[in-house]
Amino acid sequence: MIDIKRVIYKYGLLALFVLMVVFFWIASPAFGTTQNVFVILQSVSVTAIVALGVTVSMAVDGFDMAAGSIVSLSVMVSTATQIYLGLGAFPAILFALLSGVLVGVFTGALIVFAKIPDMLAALGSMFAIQGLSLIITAGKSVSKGNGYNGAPAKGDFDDAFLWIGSGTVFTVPFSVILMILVGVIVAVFLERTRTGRLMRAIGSNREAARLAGTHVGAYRILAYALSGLLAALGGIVLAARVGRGDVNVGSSYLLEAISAALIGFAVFGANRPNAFGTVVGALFVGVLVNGLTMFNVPYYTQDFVKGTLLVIALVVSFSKIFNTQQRDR
Amino acid sequence: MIDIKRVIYKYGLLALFVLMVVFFWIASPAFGTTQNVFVILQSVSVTAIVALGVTVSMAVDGFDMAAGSIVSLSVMVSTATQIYLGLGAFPAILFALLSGVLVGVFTGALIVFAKIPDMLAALGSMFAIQGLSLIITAGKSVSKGNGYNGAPAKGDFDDAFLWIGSGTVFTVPFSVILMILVGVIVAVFLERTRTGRLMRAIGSNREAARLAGTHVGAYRILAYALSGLLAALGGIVLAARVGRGDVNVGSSYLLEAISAALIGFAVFGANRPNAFGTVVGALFVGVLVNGLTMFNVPYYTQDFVKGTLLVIALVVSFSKIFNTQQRDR
Amino acid sequence: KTRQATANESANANGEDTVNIALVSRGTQGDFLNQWLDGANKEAKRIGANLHIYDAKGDDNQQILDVQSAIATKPDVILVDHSLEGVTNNVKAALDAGIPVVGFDSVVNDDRVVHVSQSDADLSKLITSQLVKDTNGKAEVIYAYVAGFAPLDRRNAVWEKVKEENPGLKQVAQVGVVNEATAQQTAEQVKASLQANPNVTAVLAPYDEFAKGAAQAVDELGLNGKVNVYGVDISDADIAELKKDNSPWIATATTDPANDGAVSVRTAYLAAKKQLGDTKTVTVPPTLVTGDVLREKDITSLSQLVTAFPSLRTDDLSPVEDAAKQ
Amino acid sequence: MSTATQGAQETAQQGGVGDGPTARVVLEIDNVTKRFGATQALKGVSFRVHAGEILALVGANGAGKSTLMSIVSGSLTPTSGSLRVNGKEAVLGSVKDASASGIETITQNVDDALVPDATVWENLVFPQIADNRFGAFPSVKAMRAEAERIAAGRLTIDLNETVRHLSTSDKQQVLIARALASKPVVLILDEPTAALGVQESERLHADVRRLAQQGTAIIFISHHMGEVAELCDSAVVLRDGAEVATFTKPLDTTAIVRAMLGDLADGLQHDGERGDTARKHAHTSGRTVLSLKGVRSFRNTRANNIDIHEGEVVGLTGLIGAGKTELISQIVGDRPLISGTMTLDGKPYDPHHPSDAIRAGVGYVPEDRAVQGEIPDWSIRENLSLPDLKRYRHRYGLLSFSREESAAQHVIKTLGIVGTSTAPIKSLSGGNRQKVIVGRWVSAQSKVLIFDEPFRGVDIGAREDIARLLRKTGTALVASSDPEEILQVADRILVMSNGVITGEVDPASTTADELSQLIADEAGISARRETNENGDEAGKSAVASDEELDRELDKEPVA
Ligand SMILES: Nc1ncnc2c1ncn2[C@@H]1O[C@H](COP(=O)(O)OP(=O)(O)OP(=O)(O)O)[C@@H](O)[C@H]1O
Ligand SMILES: Nc1ncnc2c1ncn2[C@@H]1O[C@H](COP(=O)(O)OP(=O)(O)OP(=O)(O)O)[C@@H](O)[C@H]1O
Ligand SMILES: [Mg+2]
Ligand SMILES: [Mg+2]
Repeated sequence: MIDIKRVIYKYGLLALFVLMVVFFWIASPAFGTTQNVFVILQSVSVTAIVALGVTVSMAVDGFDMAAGSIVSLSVMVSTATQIYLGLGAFPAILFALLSGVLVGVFTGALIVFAKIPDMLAALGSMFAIQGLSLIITAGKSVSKGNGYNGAPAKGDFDDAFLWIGSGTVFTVPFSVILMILVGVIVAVFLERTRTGRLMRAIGSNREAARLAGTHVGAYRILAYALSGLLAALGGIVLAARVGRGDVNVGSSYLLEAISAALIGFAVFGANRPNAFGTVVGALFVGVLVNGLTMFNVPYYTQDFVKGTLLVIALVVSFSKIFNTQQRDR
Repeated sequence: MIDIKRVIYKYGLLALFVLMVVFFWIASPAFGTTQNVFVILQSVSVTAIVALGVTVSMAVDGFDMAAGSIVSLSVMVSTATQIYLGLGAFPAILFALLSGVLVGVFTGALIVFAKIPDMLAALGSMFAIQGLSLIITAGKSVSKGNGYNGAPAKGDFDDAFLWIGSGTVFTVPFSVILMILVGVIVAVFLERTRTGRLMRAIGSNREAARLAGTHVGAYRILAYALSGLLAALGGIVLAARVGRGDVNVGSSYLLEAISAALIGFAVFGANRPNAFGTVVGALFVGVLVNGLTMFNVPYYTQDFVKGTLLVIALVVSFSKIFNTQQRDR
Repeated sequence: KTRQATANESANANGEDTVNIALVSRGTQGDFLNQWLDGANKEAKRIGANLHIYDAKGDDNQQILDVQSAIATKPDVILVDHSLEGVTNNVKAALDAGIPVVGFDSVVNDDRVVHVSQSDADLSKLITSQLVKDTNGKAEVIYAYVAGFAPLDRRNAVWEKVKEENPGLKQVAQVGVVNEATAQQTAEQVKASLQANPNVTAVLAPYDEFAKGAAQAVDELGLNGKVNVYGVDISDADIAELKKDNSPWIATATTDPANDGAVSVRTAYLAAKKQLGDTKTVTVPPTLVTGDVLREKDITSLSQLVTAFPSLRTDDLSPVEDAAKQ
Repeated sequence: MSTATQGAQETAQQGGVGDGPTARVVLEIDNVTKRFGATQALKGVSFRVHAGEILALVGANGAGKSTLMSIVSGSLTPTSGSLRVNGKEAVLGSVKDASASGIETITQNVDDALVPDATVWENLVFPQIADNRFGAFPSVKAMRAEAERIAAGRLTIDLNETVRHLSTSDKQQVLIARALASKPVVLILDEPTAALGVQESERLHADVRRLAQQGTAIIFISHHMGEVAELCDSAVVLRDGAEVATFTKPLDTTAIVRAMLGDLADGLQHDGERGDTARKHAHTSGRTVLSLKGVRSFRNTRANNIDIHEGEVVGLTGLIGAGKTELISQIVGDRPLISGTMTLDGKPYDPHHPSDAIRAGVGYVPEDRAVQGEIPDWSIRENLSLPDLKRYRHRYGLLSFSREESAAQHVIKTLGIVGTSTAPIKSLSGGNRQKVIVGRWVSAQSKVLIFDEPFRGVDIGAREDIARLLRKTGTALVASSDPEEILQVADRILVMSNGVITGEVDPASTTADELSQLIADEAGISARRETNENGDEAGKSAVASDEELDRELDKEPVA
C-alpha cells in the first residue's frame, strides 16, 4: 500500500510524461519520427541549458532571476562582436560567456558582500543588464550587413558560430548534444563532486555548512557565476540558431527555465533542485507544445492545457502521497 | 558613529527617493506640477495595488507569482462581462474580484492541501489562468462594439466602470485615491489586526505559529485570496483606464509589482514585506521613469539607469550599514 | 505647391519658434517601432521640428497618462502611434485645449484627429494575392496569426476573404505566439506543424516576427524550395533574412517604417501649422519586396532599400521642405 | 503487544501516585500508537498523570518521548489511541483544543515555538492573539500590559528585544513564562534543562515544584537522572516506543537506567549521579597540543591562557553566558581572535575561517545542533561526511559513494546511531541527531576536538558513546554548563565566569553539588570584582591595551 504511494510519488511525473509521449505517438504518426524527436529536443535545448544554470543557483538556495536578461545580453554580445566588430566565432563565444560569468559574479557579489537578499540582488542585476544589452546596440537588433547605428557592418556571422545553432553530428543537432552534455555535467557536478555537494549543503543550511568548513560566500558567488555561464551559453545557441541578435529575446526564457527547474523538483520525488529533473521538466513542456501544435490546438488553448497539466503533475507528485514522508500538520 | 549608520540603513532609500524628487523638481519645472504629480501617481497606481497584494502573500512567506495573470484575468472578466454579456459596472467588478479571489484560493489550496511548494503552485496557477483568460475571449481582445467570436456586442462599457479609471474626486484621480486607500488598509491590516499579526508570525516561523494555536493553512489560503483580490482590483483599474480588454496585459505587472514589494523591504530598514515600503517602492520606479522621460532620455538608457539606481539603492540599504546589526561573516 | 509655400512663409515669419511635437509612443522597442522612430527623428531634424518622445513600453495605461503629461507641456501638436481606444478621452482633452492630434495606426474615435496609416488591408491584399499567384490558388497553407492585436486582426480579415474566394487554398494549421521571443517560439510551432502536415507548400505569416520564425523553421527542416514563406513588414534584420541564398521567405508586403515615421512627423508638423486643410487621413501605400530583387541589387539595409524599391518613399505625402530652405 | 509492555501496564496500575487521597487523575493516555511511514514510533502507550504529580518521562534517544508528547499536546495526530483530560475525551490533533483543555507544552527545540522576527512581548501573547483574546484589532497597549504581567518576576530580559537575538536559555525562559501564563492543568516540559545552566535549572525546578503544589500535573522529560530523582514523583520509562516500566518515589535511578537501555545497560555501571567509573584517568604525555595565550571571551574582560595536553579531555564549565561559546568560536575560526595568540602542535595557529581550523586538525561540534550542525534534508551518511569530503574523492575528483557508505557504517556502529545511513537526519530523534554531528569526527584524524555542549538531549547510553569517542581521540576541549556531564567526561575542569577562567577542579575529588556551588560562587565573585575594577570607564581602557590587561593578571595562567 505504502509502497505504491511511494512509487507514485517518485515516478508519478515521469509516468505522466511517458503516458503523454505514448499518447501523442499513437495519435499522430508524425510525432514519433526521428526528425520530430530532434525538433522537440532542439526546441527545448535553450530553455534546458538556461534552466540548468538556474538549477545551480537554486542549489545554493538562491534564485537567478537575472538568467533571462543574461540570455539577452549574451545574444547581443555574441552577435555584435561578429557584426559590429568583425571578429570571429571564438571571440564572440568568449565574450558572451565572459559577460554571463561577469553578471553572475556581480549578482553573487551583491548577495555576499552587500548582503542584499538573493531575489532582490538578481532583480537589480536583471534590470541593469536588460538596460545594458539594449545600450550595446542602441536598442536595435543586430543583423547581417548592418553596423552600429547605421554604420556599415564590419563583419558577418562566422560559419563556425552558426554551426552551433544548425550543425549536426551524425544527424544529431549539435544544440541537442550540447544540452545533453550540459545536463550530464551539471548532474555529475551537483551530485558527485565535492563542490556540488557543498553547494547543496549551503542551500539546505548555510550556517551549518560554514561551520563545517565551507567558504559559503565563494561558493554562492560561484553558483551564480555558473548560472550566468549557462545562461550565456543558452544565449549563444539561440543567437546561432536565429542568426540574428534580437532585442530582449531572453526574458521569455526566464519563466520557461524557472518552470522547468521547478517541475524538476518533482521528478523522482527529489523535492529539491536537480539537473535530471530540470531536463525532464523542459522536455515535458516541449513535448506538450509540440504534440498540441500537431493537433492544431489553438495557441490560447495550449496555454491552458499546459497550465492544467503542470498543476496535475504537481498535485500527483506532492499531495497526500508526499504526506507519508512528512509530519502531518 | 553607529547611529549614523543606522540612520542610513533605515532612511537611506527614502533619502535617495527624496533626493531624486528634489533633483527632478529643480531640473525640470514641469516635474513638480500638480498635474504631473497626479500622472506619476496614476501611472503607479495599478502596480502599487498589485504589489500590495503580493506583499500580503509574502507576509506568510509565500510568493504570488500568479498576480500578473490574475490582473489579465480580471481585465478580461470585467470587460467581457460588460461587452459580451451586456451587464453593468457592478456585476463586472464583482465577477472580476471574485475571479481573483478564486484563483487565490486555488493557489492557496494547492499549497496547503496538495503541499506543493509556494512558488511552484503559484506558477501552476499562473499558467492555467493565463490560458483561461485567453479562452474566455477565444484569444481576442475585448473592445467596444465587438461581441464574442464575431457575434454582435451585447453591451457597452458602463460609465460608472470607466469612472474608476478616469474619474476624479476634488481633482484627485480616483485610482490614486484607491491606491492610497488600499495602501493604508493593507498597512493597518498587516501591522494592527489580529489576522495580520498571525500572518506575519506564520511568515516568520510557521511551526511556532501552529504551536501557538494558529490555523496556519487557513491563513495561508487567506493571504493568497487577498493577493488575488488586490491583483483583480488592479486589473479592474487597468481595464477601466484603458477601456478595453487586452490579452495578457497583466504579465508585465508581475515583475513591476515584485520589484516594488522587494524594494519595499529596504524602506525604514524593515527587511521584511511591508505595505508602506511597497508603495514607496512603486513610487520610486514611477518617479524615476517619469523624470527620465522629461529629460528625453532614450528608452534603452532608461532601463539601465533604472536598474543601476535600483542596485545602488539596495546596496546603500543592505550593505555594511546592515552589518552593524549582523555578525560579519 | 501653394500649401507648401504658406508653410515656408509662416516658418520664416517667426523663425525662433520651432514646432514642438510631442510623440506619445505606445512602445519604441522592436525593430519596426525603432526604425519608425529613426525616420521620425531624422525628418524632424530635417524640417526643423522639435520632437519630444514619450515611451509607454507597450503599456496602454502608461500611454494614456503620457498623453496627459504631454498636454501639460503645451506642445504645438501631439502625435500618437499605435494607440488604442483608451487614449480617446485624453486626446479629446488635447483637442479641446486647441492642440491638434495626429495618430499613426491608431484607434482614436474623434473626427478631429488626423490619421496616418499603413493600410493593413492593403498590406494583406498585396501579400495574399502574391501567394495566390505563386500557388495558382491551390495549396495547403500554414497560417501564423494571434488574435487580439489590432493590425493582425485587420490583416486576418482579408485572409478570411481570400480563403473564401480561393477554395483551393486549404489552411491546415494556425500557429503563432506573441511575446519577447515571438520569432523563436513561432519557429518551434511551425516546425511541429510542418511535421504533421507534410504537404504544406506555403506559410502565410503577416507579421515579420512570424515570418522570421517560419523561415527559420523551414530552414531547419531543410524544406527550402518546397515551402515558401509570405510575410508582411520589413526591417534591417528582415532584409538579411529575405536576402539569404535560398531563403524560404520569398516576399514581404510592406511600407518603409522610417518613411511612415517621416510622413507622420510631416503630417503633425502641418497640423500644428494648420496647413492640412480638410485632410483627415493619410495612407501610405505598401510595396511588395522580394528576396530576388534584394539579392540582385545587393541590398543590406533599409536605407538602401529605397533605391531598389523607390515606391517605398512617399515624399509626396504631407510634403514639407528642409528647414534650411524654409 | 510485548509482554514487557503488559508488565508495565500492571505496574502502572498498582503504581499510581501515593499523593494522598486527593490526587485525582487529570490525564489519561490510552493505548496510543503512532507510525511514521515504516517507523513504528509508538507501539501502544498508556499511563495516567495525577493532579500535582511531577512525572518523569524517560527513555533512550528515539524511544518516542517527544512523539508521545506531541500527540498529547495536539500537534501530532496518533495513528490510534485516545486521551482523556479531567475525564473528558480530548480532541486529537489540535494544538488549540489541547491548550483549551489545559495542556501546555515546552517543545524540545525552542526555536520551533518562537517567532524569531517578533519581539519578546509579542511572542508572550501570541497564543492569546491566536485565541482572539484581544479581538480583531488588538491594542498594543493591552497586549504589552498582558505580556508584562506574564513576564513579571520571571523574565529579566528586555521585552522589546527581537527573539532572533536571544540566547537559547533566554528563549526557553520566554516559552516557560508563556506556558505558565495560562495556568495549565498539565504542563509538558520536553528536556527543558538540556540548554540551561545550573542556576537556571534550579530556578526552573523551583517553578515546577511550586506549580505542582498548586495542583498542576507536570510531565518532565529529561536525560539527567539526578534531576529526575530529585525532582520527580514518579517515572514512566519508554523503550522502542513501548512503555516498559513505571517507578514511584523514591526513584531508583539505576533501575530506571536499566529499564531504559535494556541489555545495553549492563555494559554501563552508572550510579545516576556521576559517571566517574566510566572515566579513565588521562595518560597525558604532557606535550601541549593546543595552547592559547592571552585569549579573551569578550573585548572587555581579561585574557586567559589555556594549554591542552596530548591525551587529556579538558572540561570548560560555567554559567550560561559565561563566555564558553565565545571563546570556542575563536578557537575554531568562527569568529576573529579578539586578542592573543594560539599554537597547535607548537606551530602558530590562526584560523580565519572554520575551514582553516579543520585543515589544521581541529574538529568542532557547535552548540546549536539544529541551526549550526545539521543539513536537515540530507541523509545520515551525507551529514557525516560533510566536513571531510576531500577524503572521499577518487577518480576525476568525483566522490566515491561506497567509501562514504562504509565510513558511515563505521560511525553508526561506533556511536550506536539508531537509523540507516540513507535515512534523512530529520527523521531521527534529537539525541541521535546529535550523535550524527559528533560522529563527523569519529574517523577524522583530528589533533584536538572542540565540543560545545555535545551532550544536549543525549541519553545516558549515548553520552557514554560520545565520552568514549572523546577519550579515544584523546585530546579535547569540552564545554558544558552541566556539572554532572562535565564531571563524567573531563580529566580536568576549568571553571569560567564572566569570560575569565577563575579556577581549576579535579573531577576525581569533586562532586556535582560541589562543582555547582563553585560555579555559582565564582559567578558572584567575578560579578563583584567586575563592578569594582570597571566601575568607571575601565571597560574601554581595557580594550585599548592588551598588555595592560595582561599585566593586571596577577595569577599565573591557569593550567
Ligand atoms: N517526522 C518523523 N518522521 C519519521 N520518523 C520520525 C519522525 N519523528 C520521529 N520519528 C521517529 O520516531 C521515533 C521516536 O522519536 P522521538 O523524537 O519521539 O524520540 P525521543 O524519545 O523524543 O528521543 P530524544 O530523547 O532523542 O529526543 C524515532 O525513531 C524517530 O526516528
Ligand atoms: N563582558 C561581556 N562582554 C560582552 N558580552 C558579554 C559579556 N558577558 C556576557 N556577554 C554576553 O553573554 C553571551 C555569552 O555567551 P556564550 O554563548 O559565550 O556563553 P556560554 O558560556 O557558552 O553560555 P551558553 O551556555 O549560553 O552557551 C554573549 O551573547 C555575550 O553577548
Ligand atoms: Mg525528544
Ligand atoms: Mg555556549
